[in-house]
Amino acid sequence: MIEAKGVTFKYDSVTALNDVSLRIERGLKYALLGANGAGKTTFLLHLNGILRPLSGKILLDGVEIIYERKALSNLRRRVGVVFQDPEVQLFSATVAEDVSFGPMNLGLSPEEVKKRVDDSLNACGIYELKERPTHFLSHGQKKLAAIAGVIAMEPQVLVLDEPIAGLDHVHREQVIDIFSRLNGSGVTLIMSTHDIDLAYEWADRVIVMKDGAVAGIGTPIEIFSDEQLLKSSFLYKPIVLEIYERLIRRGVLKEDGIVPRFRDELLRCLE
Amino acid sequence: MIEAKGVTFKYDSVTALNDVSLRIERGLKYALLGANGAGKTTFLLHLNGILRPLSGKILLDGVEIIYERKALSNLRRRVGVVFQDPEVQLFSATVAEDVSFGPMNLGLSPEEVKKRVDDSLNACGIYELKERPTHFLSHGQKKLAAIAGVIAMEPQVLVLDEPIAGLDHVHREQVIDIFSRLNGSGVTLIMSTHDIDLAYEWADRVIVMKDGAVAGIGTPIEIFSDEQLLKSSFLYKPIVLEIYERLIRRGVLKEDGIVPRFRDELLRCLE
Amino acid sequence: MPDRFAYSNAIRDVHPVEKLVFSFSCMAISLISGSTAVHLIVFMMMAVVLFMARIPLRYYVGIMFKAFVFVFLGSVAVAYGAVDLKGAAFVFFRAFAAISCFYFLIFTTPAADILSVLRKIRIPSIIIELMGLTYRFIFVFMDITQKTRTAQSSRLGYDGLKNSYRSMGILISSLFARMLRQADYLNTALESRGFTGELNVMQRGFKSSAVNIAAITVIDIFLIVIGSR
Amino acid sequence: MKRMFNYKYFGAVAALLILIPHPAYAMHIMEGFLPFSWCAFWYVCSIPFLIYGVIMVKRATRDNTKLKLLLGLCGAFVFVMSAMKIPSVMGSCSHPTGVGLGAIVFGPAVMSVLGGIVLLFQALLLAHGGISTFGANVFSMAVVGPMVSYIIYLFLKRAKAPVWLSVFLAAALGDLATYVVTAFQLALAFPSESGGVAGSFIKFLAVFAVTQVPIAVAEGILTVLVYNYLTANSAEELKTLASREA
Repeated sequence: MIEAKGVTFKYDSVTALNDVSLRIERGLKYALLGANGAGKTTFLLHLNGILRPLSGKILLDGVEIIYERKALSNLRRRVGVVFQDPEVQLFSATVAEDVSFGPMNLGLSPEEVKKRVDDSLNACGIYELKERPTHFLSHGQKKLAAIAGVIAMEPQVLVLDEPIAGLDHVHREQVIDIFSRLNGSGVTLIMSTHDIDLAYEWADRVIVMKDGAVAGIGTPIEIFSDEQLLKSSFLYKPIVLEIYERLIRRGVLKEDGIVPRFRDELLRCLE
Repeated sequence: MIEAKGVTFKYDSVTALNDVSLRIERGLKYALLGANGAGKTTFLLHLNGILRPLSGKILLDGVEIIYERKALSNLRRRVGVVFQDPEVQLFSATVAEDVSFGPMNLGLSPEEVKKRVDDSLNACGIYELKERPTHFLSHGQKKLAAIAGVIAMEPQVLVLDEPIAGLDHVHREQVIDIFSRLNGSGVTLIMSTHDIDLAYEWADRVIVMKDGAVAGIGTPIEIFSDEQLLKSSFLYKPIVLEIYERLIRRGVLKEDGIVPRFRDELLRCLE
Repeated sequence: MPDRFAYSNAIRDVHPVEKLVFSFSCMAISLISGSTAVHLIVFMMMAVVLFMARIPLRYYVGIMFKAFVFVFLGSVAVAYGAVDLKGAAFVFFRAFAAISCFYFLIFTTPAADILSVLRKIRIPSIIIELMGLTYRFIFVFMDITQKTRTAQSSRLGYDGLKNSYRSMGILISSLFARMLRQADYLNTALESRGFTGELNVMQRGFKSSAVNIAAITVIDIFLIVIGSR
Repeated sequence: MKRMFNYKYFGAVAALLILIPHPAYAMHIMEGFLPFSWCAFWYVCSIPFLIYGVIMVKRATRDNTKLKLLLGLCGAFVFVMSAMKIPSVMGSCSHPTGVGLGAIVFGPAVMSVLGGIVLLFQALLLAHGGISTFGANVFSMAVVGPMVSYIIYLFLKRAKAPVWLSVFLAAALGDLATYVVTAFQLALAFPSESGGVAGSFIKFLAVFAVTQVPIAVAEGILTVLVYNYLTANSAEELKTLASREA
């Protein structure tokens, strides 16, 4: 669906991305891991044309993106980005106004804008916050409003930059639930995160970045079984997998081909 | 050391704290848990007199705080607050200038101010950033500078509002290490956080807030064994404790009175 | 931004008063002097000093080239408005000398140090305090603005003129609203560190150097002598 | 003759567009462009206004410590706003000056202080304007511009003109007034051989009319948009800020 081919990017003279080539397949959930400064955010900002590669190219459905207004507008219609800090993403006075920002820019009719706003507020479970001033919201509510603002544009790909950072337990679950439902309706998801346990249980594919390059890509089990990769990328093993492996080694559990991914699955093995 | 007695507080007409009574004992480490909007920050701001209870009172060493300049200044000398967002706390052009602000307000001699600045920069491991302009710092470094600015006042109690939110792994460890060392030298710590695993492994006492009231207070093991409390306060069990309990129940591990608190401790049990 | 070099150049620790006096005296002499020789000497001297301060040569040449284009066309404009070609050439060299002095200052002297000099010369403290706050929060607000603008444009906020104006109106007013809240938070945070109205902070100590003072005096006298010949 | 004139005229427009670097920091006179005596003259003209502004600010912040912080942050706000790019019809970009908005929100006295601080940081951080020309730039941008904006705004408000019109004209004409003063300052320093100061003033003005009127209109529109959002959402705070103006 989206492909990066040899993408290199520099801030001033500091290389942030170094020859990144990567394919994002339609309908899958990707988790993007890597230390701070590994180039995760920089890579994500390339996916909807906010940053332009210094060399290399980004392809959407096999067509190279050109950086002029119409093509970019088409790209941004299809690829939505939820930024890390909801404070900078909520700029309107009320939640409804903010969510309507994207649909208004799409030039939709007032009825259609209203419908999109209501639908995406409902999808995020914050319809009752509709008329609230944005700065009175809690951090978790701000995050939900920011997500609603992006999904109101009905993107086919949703790029999420550390969407669960700083959220409490309840909001975290709520956010992940929204993502699952979106994915169920066919939206491709790419999420950067520091939460290794989440990446392990949630993602279809894990991408590991290091020093501006892709250090590994594969299924969660493939990635998290690669001790070498984990060590060199300053990652660690998800606790569920680690304890499962220990219990197998201790003979408490028997290998049956199904490795638990969720905490509850592991706990069920221990019933 | 500090005691809240029946403290109630409202923003406009919204009740933020409802009859909170609580004792903070000298030299302990407290973790304050609770969902967004449970009243954690509001409570913390009462501890050094930034907010004034609508009814009820705050006592310092058994003496009720009065809200006039001299008493407040004495209180703030003894109770320091590190705010969640370092951007709102750092106001000066360079790190050294910013850190010197508190000691200057204490009316110390120039030599003493200089000594305090150097000491607290060293304690936070950022002495080499001394003459750096604040705006060149990374988020983690800003956090450390904000902490240095508060400990330069040599408070007896340190109030920390979500000090690890948004920090990467390395800065997180660094910050927690600073707190442990401060606690070792006798400083009482009160930290609000969403990180349940951290609260479990770090705190001497856990305080749970819900809807502006104290829902529970006790040792980490007490609190996290209280299924009822966890459920009603939207908290969950730390994964280390949960797996440990299962393994005990399954008979894989034997109860020996020492419940593991850190992930590594649990893994060591399984060696 | 030249600010970056101001904090990391090789003469960062030279007393800011010396740097200010050096820059201003050379600038004043250049502006008063009718001698193109003086202008050229000042330009070369500043280039050498900045080279010694280890400002990357490529950067300096780049920014000087930009200045060259501006100053050249500016002189042409002045020539159109008023004076003849010779006069325009004179304006050109004079401006270039003054710009060299100006760049010397902003490349080698951090704003924080300039503020401490202003404090020393008894500029009212309210001004210094406002300047200090402005300086610090310029960077905070720039960061917020840039991020918000990115978020807006990823939602097609700058797609077409109508969207652009609306988005920019929202951007500025949201920044204003944020600034109001930020003032609240800052007040709270500073009060908890004992703020009662004065923003006093420790002043960085600088050593003055007799050699520098002598050098500046000699250079100034030399320039005046050259100029009056 | 006519062709000759057009050619020269066109060249000058291009030249001034660049003299004024980015159309960006439009009205700043660059470092080194004014002779010493004129630099000193404009410093002397600006200082009384700055002193008056400082007295006003001092009075207002004396028993309101938070206002001091707020004004410091306002300085940063104006700086950042003036660094934004206004989307323009012609493809070229310009920057808002903030002169009109600042004058309406803070009043001309406080704005002269904030404007001076902003100009200084534009010089120190962005290399726009300069040190020797600082006095001249303060006079046009932090003194005359805000004063004109404020008087127009007050006058139209008293005349019961629609708010949007008062704000638009205050911002646009405040902008233009700044340019006029800048043209005048350049003309004084570089009188034309034939027509003297008046001659070169008219020539400079003619160039400004072409290049700056669209920019002033753009700033006017933008200021109206911002003002509408502000009155809708921050009316309370606006009142506090405005009432501080003595």
